[in-house]
Amino acid sequence: MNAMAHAATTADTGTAGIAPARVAIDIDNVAVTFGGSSKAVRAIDNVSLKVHEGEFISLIGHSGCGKSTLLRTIADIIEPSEGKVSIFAGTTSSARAARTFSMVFQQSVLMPWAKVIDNVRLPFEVGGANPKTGNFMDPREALKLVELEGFEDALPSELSGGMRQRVSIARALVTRPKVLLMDEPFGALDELVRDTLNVELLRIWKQSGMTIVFVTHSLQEAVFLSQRVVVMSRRPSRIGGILEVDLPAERDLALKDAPELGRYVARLRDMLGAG
Amino acid sequence: MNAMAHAATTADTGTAGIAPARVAIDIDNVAVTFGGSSKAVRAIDNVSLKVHEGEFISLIGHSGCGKSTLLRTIADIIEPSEGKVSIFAGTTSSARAARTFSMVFQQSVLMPWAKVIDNVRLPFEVGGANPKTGNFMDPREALKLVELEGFEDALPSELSGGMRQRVSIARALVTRPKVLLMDEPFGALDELVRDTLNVELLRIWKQSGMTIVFVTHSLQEAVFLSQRVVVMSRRPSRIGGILEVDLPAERDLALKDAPELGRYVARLRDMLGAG
Amino acid sequence: MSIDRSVGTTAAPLPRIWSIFPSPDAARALGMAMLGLTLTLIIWQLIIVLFKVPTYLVPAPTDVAGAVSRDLPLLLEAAVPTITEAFFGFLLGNTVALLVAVSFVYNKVVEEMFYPVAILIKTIPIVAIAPVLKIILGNGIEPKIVIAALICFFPTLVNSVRGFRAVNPQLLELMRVLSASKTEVFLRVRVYSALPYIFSALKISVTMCVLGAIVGEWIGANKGIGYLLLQSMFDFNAPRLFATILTASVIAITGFAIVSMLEKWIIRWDPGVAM
Amino acid sequence: MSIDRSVGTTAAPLPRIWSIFPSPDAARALGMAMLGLTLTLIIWQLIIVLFKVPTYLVPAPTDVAGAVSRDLPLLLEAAVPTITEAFFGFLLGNTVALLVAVSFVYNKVVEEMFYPVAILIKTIPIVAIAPVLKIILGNGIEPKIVIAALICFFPTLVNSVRGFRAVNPQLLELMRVLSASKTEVFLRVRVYSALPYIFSALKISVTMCVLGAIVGEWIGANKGIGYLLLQSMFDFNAPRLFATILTASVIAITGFAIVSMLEKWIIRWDPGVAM
Amino acid sequence: QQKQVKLQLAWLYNAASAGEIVALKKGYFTEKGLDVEILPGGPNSNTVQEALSGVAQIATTYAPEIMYGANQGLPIKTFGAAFQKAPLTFYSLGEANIKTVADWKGKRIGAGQGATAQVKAVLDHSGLKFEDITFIQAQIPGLLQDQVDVVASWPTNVAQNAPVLQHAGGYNTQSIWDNGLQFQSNYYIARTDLIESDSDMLAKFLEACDKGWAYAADNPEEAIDMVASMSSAIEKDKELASLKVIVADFIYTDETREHGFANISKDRWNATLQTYARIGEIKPELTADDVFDDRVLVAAQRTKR
Ligand SMILES: Nc1ncnc2c1ncn2[C@@H]1O[C@H](COP(=O)(O)OP(=O)(O)OP(=O)(O)O)[C@@H](O)[C@H]1O
Ligand SMILES: Nc1ncnc2c1ncn2[C@@H]1O[C@H](COP(=O)(O)OP(=O)(O)OP(=O)(O)O)[C@@H](O)[C@H]1O
Ligand SMILES: Cc1ncc(C[n+]2csc(CCO)c2C)c(N)n1
Ligand SMILES: [Mg+2]
Ligand SMILES: [Mg+2]
Repeated sequence: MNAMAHAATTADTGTAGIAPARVAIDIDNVAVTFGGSSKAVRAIDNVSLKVHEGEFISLIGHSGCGKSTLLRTIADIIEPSEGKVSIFAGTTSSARAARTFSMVFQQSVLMPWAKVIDNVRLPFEVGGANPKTGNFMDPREALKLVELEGFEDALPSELSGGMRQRVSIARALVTRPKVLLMDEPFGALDELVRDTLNVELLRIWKQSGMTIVFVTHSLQEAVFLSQRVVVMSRRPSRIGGILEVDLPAERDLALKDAPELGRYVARLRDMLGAG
Repeated sequence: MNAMAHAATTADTGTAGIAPARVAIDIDNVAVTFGGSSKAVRAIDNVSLKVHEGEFISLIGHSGCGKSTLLRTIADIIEPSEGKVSIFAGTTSSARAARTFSMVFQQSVLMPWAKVIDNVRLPFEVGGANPKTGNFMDPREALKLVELEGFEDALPSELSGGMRQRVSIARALVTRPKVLLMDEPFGALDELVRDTLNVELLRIWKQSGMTIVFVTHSLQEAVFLSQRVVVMSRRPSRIGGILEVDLPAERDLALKDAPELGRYVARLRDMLGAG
Repeated sequence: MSIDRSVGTTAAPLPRIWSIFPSPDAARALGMAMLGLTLTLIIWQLIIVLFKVPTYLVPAPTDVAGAVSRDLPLLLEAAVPTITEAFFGFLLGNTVALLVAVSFVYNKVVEEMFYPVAILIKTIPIVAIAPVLKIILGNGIEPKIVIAALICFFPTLVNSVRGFRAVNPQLLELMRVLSASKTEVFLRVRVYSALPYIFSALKISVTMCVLGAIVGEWIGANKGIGYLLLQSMFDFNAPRLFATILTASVIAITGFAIVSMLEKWIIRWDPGVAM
Repeated sequence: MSIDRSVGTTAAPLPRIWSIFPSPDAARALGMAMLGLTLTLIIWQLIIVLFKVPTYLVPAPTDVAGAVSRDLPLLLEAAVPTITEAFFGFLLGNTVALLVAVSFVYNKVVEEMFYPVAILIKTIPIVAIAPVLKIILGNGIEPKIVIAALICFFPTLVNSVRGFRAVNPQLLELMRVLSASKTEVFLRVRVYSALPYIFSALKISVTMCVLGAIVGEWIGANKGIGYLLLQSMFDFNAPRLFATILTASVIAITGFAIVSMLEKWIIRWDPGVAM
Repeated sequence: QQKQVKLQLAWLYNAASAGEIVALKKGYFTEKGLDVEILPGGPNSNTVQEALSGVAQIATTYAPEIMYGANQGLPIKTFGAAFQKAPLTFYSLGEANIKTVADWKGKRIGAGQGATAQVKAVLDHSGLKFEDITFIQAQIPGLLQDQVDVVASWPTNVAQNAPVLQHAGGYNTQSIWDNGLQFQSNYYIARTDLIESDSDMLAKFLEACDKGWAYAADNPEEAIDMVASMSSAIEKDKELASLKVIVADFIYTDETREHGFANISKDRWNATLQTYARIGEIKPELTADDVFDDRVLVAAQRTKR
């Protein structure tokens, strides 16, 4: 089966998997307009997309095209100006309350007054989450996962940019959410750490059956991780195309340099250029 | 000539060019220790490196290894705990005063209260720089360069993460400095914009004879842009190795996918893994 | 939730233009203030009636209303000199406070040496130095202005010293790289960082300077709110006394509202944000 | 340059431990304060001598020193009740102010309705309500505490309302995603964002509550600084009067120093920073 | 069974309340079956309101306060006056050569804002108008610093007046008493209903004060010691000097010799009220009966001295 054939410009193509999975996130004709200091900006327009349960989907698109805006709409931070988003057939705000999703922000958002470990522990301490009853991760384990053992007691201001971002990732993972929204989580990381975390993320994803929406600028990373890659067009952004990545479920780092991945990347580059 | 043969672990290898250029930045046995909230951290240790005038040099290394620290030491923001840094045989602080260098910070640092255009114009308005006498760039032109025309009057909070970073880049370019220090400038940008800016940066570099020290996480980018790539080892960071990139001076985007570049990247990956 | 302010709305608001006319916001605030005051008056009246509080002790709002309507010309006439004194005292006190704060921020030693002196001056009761003030400043408007200034000096000093220091350290690094002088750092960064603190202080001192003018009038005046207050007290004219206090409150509340409006107009970015 | 605080130094400072003993920093501050006060005294003495200011008007520092050494037991004895009143007034006033500020931040309508009422209360002169206070609270320490509280209530209210709102909007987004309740947002984010503002207010009110206690004693007392002040004024004992003022200043300066130390101890992160 | 009574003073504990303090310390109140607590006053205290509102049953205050209170219909009256004469006196330095109130014309007259009416009354008595002078709020330092030509002060406050009394060029005085304004001072006041219902208690109170003042007059040093025991900041020498003036010129006069301690003259009240009405300070219909109830004075056994 050739992946290229699956590329489509409509949103409602089925998933690559065989079993018809539930729809995890249903983005229905969403538009967002910002009232800026000088003029109103329509960031995204007319976006429809269904993300299925257990799917790993990536969003790519030009800087400023509205990827973060879309993610923040899903996360119930921004209310769409038009259309609506459902998560597991419910509203985004009930999903938020149920801790259905976690989010990694584009810029690491840490409490500057709290130690690293307390920043990671935050999701347990607010919003009614109780680490005793939930299927939660040990904060120290999460920090180990992002290679930050030994920095538990440091303040965020004592960390490098990449280290801060890794703290945010640990914080998002610690509740083992059903849906994970990640906005360029690995942008500030070196390739080695990034590779490790890529593999680790895939492992967690497969193990947990999580649904992941992943914003990245690395086409290679998008292809390596995802089952589908959504390409967003320039502002006002719509979905420019969707690329189904028909690579084996078991992916290891060797795949990153494999020619079949390269072909997908080339295709994506074309789609981006056209968008 | 095989580039691999040029890889060296000592810092004082000559430049790849034929004419013996002046030393632009002389890092002499520098160490930096931070006094943290819980314990002292030695970020970099015993780093010596000579960057020649007109050279394009990249720094790579694991997240938290001390790349930003080294750059901030060159920029006279951090005083080294040991050793010293000279710029064109003078002190870093006189170079700073003379506006010899510009810096792009890892996280876009913008004045939240000032419009985009005023943020870009800042270097003209402080530190005694006079755009009338200097060989300066028009701020609007700089914004065009980073594809932000039309956003002159927006406030930084109305921009996306990548757009903010591009504003920082425009601000660094606007004074046409002799030395440009860039800390992961393109980290938050999509590939297309990144490619454009890579080519643009190379053009400016060649045209101006600037010396550029460039921190990146993308090995491909490092090889594509640089004449030498410095690999830093884990904390306390030293120079783990230097890779000379012996690719033609004229580089276009096609080179990014070329196998010779791939070979350099693979070599770098090895050096990183060993560090 | 208070997050609402970061939520994009369907309709982009009209571009903000500077207008001296009250906005719908201001009208709403005025209405609410009226409601709050009315509620307070009702509770006050109830207490007076229920506990049979005699008029000579605390008059009922109805009594005060009677006094206001009877004595309106008297109250208005008394308001003029007090407003004048308070206004100039406000200008003088805050200007001096800001200048001293600037000198403190420029020079830590000056701060350490003279902050205690400022506290010393602050703790001198006005009555204790009234004879001195009279001898130096005479019996005109000057001593009242100086007393109003003395009283509102300290909050602005403390807040602006704090504010000038609450600067994003990354912006300071940027300014350092740009070799900005202390003054430039001050005008371009510290002032903006301090503005939320300064406006907070101005709100405090605008009410205090009215009280200062009143106290100033107590050491020697034959007109003004302070004079009327004392006279009403001598005469056991409690309704007029409270009508006078109410007049002072209206002056203070108006000042507060003006400062708040100025604040809204000047601080257009989110003071919690740092880029 | 003030950037110095972000500069890494050769020797890592000792780990910070909580100590009630003055640090070298505190010792230095004390020394500087002494220097500043001494300088002020010298200038004061010079003015007295040069302008031949009579003692009954303003005594020379030497006269005041004489009074201090003569009346030291008297001054110390008077300090005890005033410190007690000021202390409890400080606690009461600030607690109430913080609670009101919290209610304002929780509920914008409450703020719009009752901020003006707070200003109204602020503008009531103590003399006007002294009999009421005496009836309700008796002749003991209670009315003095309440007056001190009334006087220091307002700065804390204004500053903490501002502070609770000066929150990094990204942190609010994070808390929203975590479904944190208003209270959790409050305790985890707003409190910390407000701390610099609150401490600034406490510094203002710690000096004001001393003045408040003094004015409180003027409704009738036979001990305390306020009493001593009145008696010295009545006796035209200017040296003792100024010695008493000095005692009040020492109390205020000590309070200020304690609040400053607490601030240093509690705010260990950089309040200008936002991650 | 002791009766609890509170006395609110118009000012801090000092020589002006020496008699009351002696009565307390020597147990004269207790002898009369009264358990008295003496509350100090101050600039932020308003004793008329405090007596009215029950902070204290008895208070001391000055004539203008009482007249203004009566003018507002406040249910309060005087039942005795410790000071037979209001002490307010205008001081000028010898060089100014101001011998009479008539000489005030065109001069700068200093007093507290509360003494404006007294200045008016005195001017009125000498045929001058308020517009003939410049009124400035001032105290003794204002006189010494040439901010005013004449300043109001109390001769009982010896310490305050010392710089004038010691002035090389001498000084001149005009008291309000000698210039047409003969009210008394340090009146004992109480609610009208209390005077009507419990004049017996007030009479006992007055008798104890009488005894106290007599003892203070005979043993001024000891009296000042007692005052000082209640107020740490008293300067005994200054206070002793004041007490002597107070006792000699204000507590005991021809009036007390004839009628007894704390006597109040109804005629003087009427004259004063008329004066105040004439200068427009109060309603003209007020009479002595509105500010004074004589039943306590009548009931009390008072020393004639
Ligand atoms: N608060 C705001 N007010 C006004 N405009 C905004 C605001 N936030 C975002 N925008 C605009 O919306 C558009 C999309 O922004 P968004 O952050 O979603 O981009 P993005 O795709 O995430 O970009 P990047 O890859 O650079 O992060 C941008 O053009 C930006 O200018
Ligand atoms: N102010 C500080 N106080 C204490 N430690 C610090 C401070 N700044 C940096 N460090 C430490 O110094 C080390 C190097 O930091 P640096 O920011 O230079 O890393 P980097 O190589 O730029 O990493 P990244 O790629 O993640 O940006 C880190 O381990 C960090 O914890
Ligand atoms: C300068 C001056 N200060 C206060 C008073 C008010 N006062 C305080 S005590 C007292 C009685 C004298 O012991 C009086 C009248 C005044 N009259 N003159
Ligand atoms: Mg984004
Ligand atoms: Mg870095």
